[in-house]
Amino acid sequence: MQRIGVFVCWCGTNIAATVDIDTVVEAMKYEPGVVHASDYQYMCSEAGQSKIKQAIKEHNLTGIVVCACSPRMHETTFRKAAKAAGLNQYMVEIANIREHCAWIHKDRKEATEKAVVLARTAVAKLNLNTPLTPGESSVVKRALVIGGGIAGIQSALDIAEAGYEVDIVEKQPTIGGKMAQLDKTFPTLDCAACILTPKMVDAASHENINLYTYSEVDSVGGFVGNFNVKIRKKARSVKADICSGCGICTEKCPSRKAENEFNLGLNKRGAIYIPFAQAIPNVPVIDRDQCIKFKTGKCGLCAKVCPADAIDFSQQDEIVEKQYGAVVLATGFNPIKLDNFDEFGYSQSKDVITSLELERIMNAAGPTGGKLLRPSDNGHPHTMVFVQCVGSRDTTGCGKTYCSKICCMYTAKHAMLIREKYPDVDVHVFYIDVRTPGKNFDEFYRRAAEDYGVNYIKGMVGKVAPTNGKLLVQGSDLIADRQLVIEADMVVLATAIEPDQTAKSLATMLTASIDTNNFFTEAHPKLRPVESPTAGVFLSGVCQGPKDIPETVAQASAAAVKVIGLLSKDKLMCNPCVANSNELLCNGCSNCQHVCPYGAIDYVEKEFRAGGKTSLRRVAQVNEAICQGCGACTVVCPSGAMDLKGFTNQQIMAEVDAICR
Amino acid sequence: MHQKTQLQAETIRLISGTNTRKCMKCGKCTASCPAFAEMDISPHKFVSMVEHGEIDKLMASKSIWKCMSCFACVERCPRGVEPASIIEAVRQTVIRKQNNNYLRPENIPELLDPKIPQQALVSAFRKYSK
Amino acid sequence: MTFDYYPGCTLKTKAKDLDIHARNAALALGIELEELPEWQCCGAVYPIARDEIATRLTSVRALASARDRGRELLTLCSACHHVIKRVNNDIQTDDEIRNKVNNYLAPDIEYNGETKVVHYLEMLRDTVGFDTIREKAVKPMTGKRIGAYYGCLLLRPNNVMAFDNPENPTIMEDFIRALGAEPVLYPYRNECCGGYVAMDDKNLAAQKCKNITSSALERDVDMLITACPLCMYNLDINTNTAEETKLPIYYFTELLAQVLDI
Amino acid sequence: MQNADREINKEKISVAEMAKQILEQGRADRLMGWKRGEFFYDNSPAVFENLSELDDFVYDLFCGSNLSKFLVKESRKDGKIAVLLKPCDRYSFNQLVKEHRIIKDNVLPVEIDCDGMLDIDKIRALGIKGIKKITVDGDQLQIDTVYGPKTCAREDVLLMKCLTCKDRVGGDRFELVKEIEAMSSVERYEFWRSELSKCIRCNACRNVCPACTCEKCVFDNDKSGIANKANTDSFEESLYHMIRAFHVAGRCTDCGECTRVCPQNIPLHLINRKIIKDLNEFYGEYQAGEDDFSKGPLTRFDLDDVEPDIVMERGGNK
Repeated sequence: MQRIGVFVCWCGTNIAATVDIDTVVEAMKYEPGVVHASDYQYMCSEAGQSKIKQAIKEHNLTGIVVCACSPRMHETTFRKAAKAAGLNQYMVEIANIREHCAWIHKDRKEATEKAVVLARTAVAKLNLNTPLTPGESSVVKRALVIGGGIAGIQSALDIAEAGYEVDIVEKQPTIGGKMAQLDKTFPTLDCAACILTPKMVDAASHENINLYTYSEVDSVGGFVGNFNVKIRKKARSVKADICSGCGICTEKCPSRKAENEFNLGLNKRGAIYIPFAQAIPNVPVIDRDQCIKFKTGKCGLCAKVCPADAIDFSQQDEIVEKQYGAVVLATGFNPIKLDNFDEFGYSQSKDVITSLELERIMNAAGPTGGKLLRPSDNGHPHTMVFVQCVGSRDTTGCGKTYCSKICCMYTAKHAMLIREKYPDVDVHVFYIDVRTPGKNFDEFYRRAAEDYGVNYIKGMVGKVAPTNGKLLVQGSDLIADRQLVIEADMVVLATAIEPDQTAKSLATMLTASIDTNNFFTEAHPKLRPVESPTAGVFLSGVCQGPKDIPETVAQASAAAVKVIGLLSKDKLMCNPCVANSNELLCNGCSNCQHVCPYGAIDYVEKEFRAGGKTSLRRVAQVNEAICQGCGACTVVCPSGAMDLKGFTNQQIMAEVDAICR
Repeated sequence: MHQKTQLQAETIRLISGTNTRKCMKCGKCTASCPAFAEMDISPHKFVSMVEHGEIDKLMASKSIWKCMSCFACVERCPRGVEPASIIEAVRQTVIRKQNNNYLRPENIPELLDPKIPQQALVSAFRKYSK
Repeated sequence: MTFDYYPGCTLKTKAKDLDIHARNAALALGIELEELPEWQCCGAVYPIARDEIATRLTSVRALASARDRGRELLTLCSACHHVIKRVNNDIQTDDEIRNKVNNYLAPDIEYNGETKVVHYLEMLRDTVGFDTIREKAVKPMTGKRIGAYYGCLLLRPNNVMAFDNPENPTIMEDFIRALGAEPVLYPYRNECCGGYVAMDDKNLAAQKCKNITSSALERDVDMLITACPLCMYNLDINTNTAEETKLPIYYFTELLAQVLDI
Repeated sequence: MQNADREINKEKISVAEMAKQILEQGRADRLMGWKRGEFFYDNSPAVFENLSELDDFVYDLFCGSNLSKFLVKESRKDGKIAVLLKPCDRYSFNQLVKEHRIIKDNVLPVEIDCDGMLDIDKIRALGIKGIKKITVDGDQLQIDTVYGPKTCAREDVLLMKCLTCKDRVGGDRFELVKEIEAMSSVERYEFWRSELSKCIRCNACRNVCPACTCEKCVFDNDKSGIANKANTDSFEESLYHMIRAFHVAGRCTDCGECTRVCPQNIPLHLINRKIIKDLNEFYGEYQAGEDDFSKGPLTRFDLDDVEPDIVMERGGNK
């Protein structure tokens, strides 16, 4: 028989205002197995924990129930306290009477009744608890970073600096990501390349960092500390180890039809190309869909001109299989497609562009050499209109429901830079709200309006009509309560951003969860913002939610710290709540093996003696280091042989019984 | 808010079937409206005035007779608020009162030109009369 | 293939051209249009107010009748298409409207939105195929620059009408190509002509139409096509009085019949 | 059938002759078939170890019972056992092989023909008493009784499971399920209550069910409080058969044994068929026991599997 102690927390007024604590304590005294029940204002405080420890010793308790907040908050706290008092830490149960009860009920009587039910449910379960001992597993001292933008680079650099090996997998031919495409960065207006390329070089030259560019993750197996990853190195058709990066091939390539994706299709590139001047590695890649050699078998000019003989048309994709202790997701974002927003005329006029396209136009290495030119006729624009929130904050299903967060600031940057460089250009910004939280952000925006004379109009654009070589922008000015038409030369759309589409397949491979917008979900929105709910998988940058460069870098370093913390351990404590097969009941049907998402179940032939006879039977065995305790096997087992330690069928039935009593 | 105006606003919400609270005050409706020049109350204000219970002012507005039900505001609203449905609801509230028709049969002869399609007549009666 | 055909009020009188050429062209393209017996006027404007039941009933009668005959319901006039398609959507998605409508009409078999509503242009695209028109064109309009005028009712609201991209539609342009002519894009092709406001405020409608025609003329069009008698009235008769802006407006079916040489 | 390593009666000799040859030629050490019971209509499963035992062997119109389940034990004994499998029995056999319950290497499956087995209760229900002998005459049965010769249509007295035989083009096996789905929830509850309240908890359905082969059955747990009828009130009516149906869900081959053996004539197979019908609708057509290797719908996870909220939409008339 257990000797159970129940501890009811007030949580100040959080619980006590809605739940009658005395009633709960009193009710618990008569529950089977309970020998002690008491309450305290803040059970999680030092004093509260001491009360628990004291009671464990005084009453010789074998287990405790704490009626308090969600176990996500303080389960660990109370387990540690119990452990310090000599109890097995799995002899602790939490009854969540705050989130599940006090916070969602208004009626005191109703809430109190429910709190009693929750408490006695925990007691009923605890009566069947047994001490559990977690197993151990090893840690591979290497991390994988998926995505080679600023987020991935920063995470990799920090991990590498701590002395651990890191591999970066980047699907593009070069690292650098979106930041490499930007012109200047807010709020200080440094040149993006000037601050990014040193980091790219650092990453490439770091002895602990290994780059897999033009590569993708094919599959992921294993678990925290022991991920097994297959990386597909796509065929570049250029031998990277021989190529000197001279670039002759890219100059001589006769195919010039491919849209230059680095410049967002604003100009063309060859079939063999290096995305941009500072690309790392500085090795070209052949776009096989565009290459004349691959399409017709003729040409091969690049191979002829290559002084190093590095062109290899026969190169195949290569699969590399490696082990990692931790994975950092840094898959980044893309602007959304604008098909659903043709009222802005994006598909009807070349002079309607996205903000990222404007970055390329403003960039000295861009298609116009940094000169602000209208794409339609390379003329100088006199009036420019910026439209904010294009596809953001849209609940109709055409766009994204969330705020893309970076647009207010980069639009202020664009407006300011244009007014600075070309004072003759009138700049109008249509905004719904200007959102500038961040150090020196609002000052930056106000500078655009006050010092640079950018015309901010509270309102939205309803239609952009290309007419007579101009763009008639029909919008509203809500402060003046009027409709206005601006004759513009260029319209720039602050297009919503969305997670890169690789996020979805990676989420499946890693069993990391994504939200309805395909952003990776963090383990806790406030307290564990850089961890995914899957152990050993960490989040860095916009793949977790919209954020600007400073935030991205901060999160990247935070993720790196988490990885370093993990890799610095020699052994990992496994979750002891794993599946366990009762071999006497097991039929050997293999159903559990079929459903196990982790491949944690094997079958063995075993001898059993019963009634003086020996028989050979096929039974399931669980590899406790691999089992994640999901419980799928327990549900599918037809004979009830499979059970989950800490959550046995018996315990769950006891909980149900306690609720129904 | 006064009980009567509250009830009026609720009626408008019911008839229009739209939730004015979803409006984030971006003004894309007013930016899109082709009849704006003729309106005394702009489409975005219809939404906020229903929120504030100013239904009497809306009912006296000239805008309700100028809206062409072209659904540009409905199509372009990023929050699914449907200003055109609100304008329709106000218009209905007006003409459903006895003797409150905006267009009367006796006005027709002077408005008629020989080429006008009866589609226009039927539409106008549906929109302006009960 | 045979469709139940819903002509609507104006097609029997002022817009006979829209109707007669549509019937002839369909016949030539192997499509049978059987006029829905005892159809009634759709009401010309969609009753936006959710509590309006009576004004939805005529559409439901047409829809239920087509359902009983096991046919798809084909419309031609933009207004009829808009009204009938949206009422059908109400029946499909709004329990209250569906229940009330069925209570009022008490049909033998409850109408639950089973009928598919097809616009003549959708029929040309999906059933006949624009390629077939191109093949059967006897007098293609080679060299003609034609602007499509969509108006509002075919396109909006897109979540119900699902006709085409509401801000950048292509179906009429594809149709114009099938006629052998060159489609001309102009930004105001989906802006309102003024619609029924023409009854109350002719100037407002005229102003709206002027925006449309001048936008089209700026792109150097030879003519505009439309699918709506009210758009035709506003664009052609109400606006196009001054000789210098005289821009020919045709029903799209007129040109179709002409190209097929009927 | 997917498996090649099977005996097939190519020469069309009688089943009894086949059985004899198998033992004579030593192709198996034992043979599982049917032996004559006390009455001509109660043939029962039996293992024959030598030729002399085969004198009691029978294969006629009353060999409805499914032999597959016995192999769970028999295949674990020394030596090889031959088993006679009617077309319908093969599904259970495959399913048990798939679940590693039958040790395949120790069994020689022998496929035999079947034209449908008879239900003695149905014959009696027609008012035919004192039956001495039954012979088949095309679609008709000639029945020799103590009251003189009688006839009846063969189709009218077939076992329930033979009416929708998987190997013949038959009627829609979900016809009755659909009727029950169409009932209101009150009617449906009443229907099942009246049927299931007849249960005397003899456990025959469980004992005969080829999907019920657990090492230890949950209903044999006397700590559960549900081990026998005396302890419970409405348990049989509401839960016993449901729990059993859930236990065999996705593995039930619809062999119909449960209904055949039920002494109270409860149409138990309908519960299983409802589950089979749902599984087919949610996960695509699947026949348990069609082969001995494929993963069933409930032991497989696909990203496009139905969401749990589908439960709200099914279940027929609310």
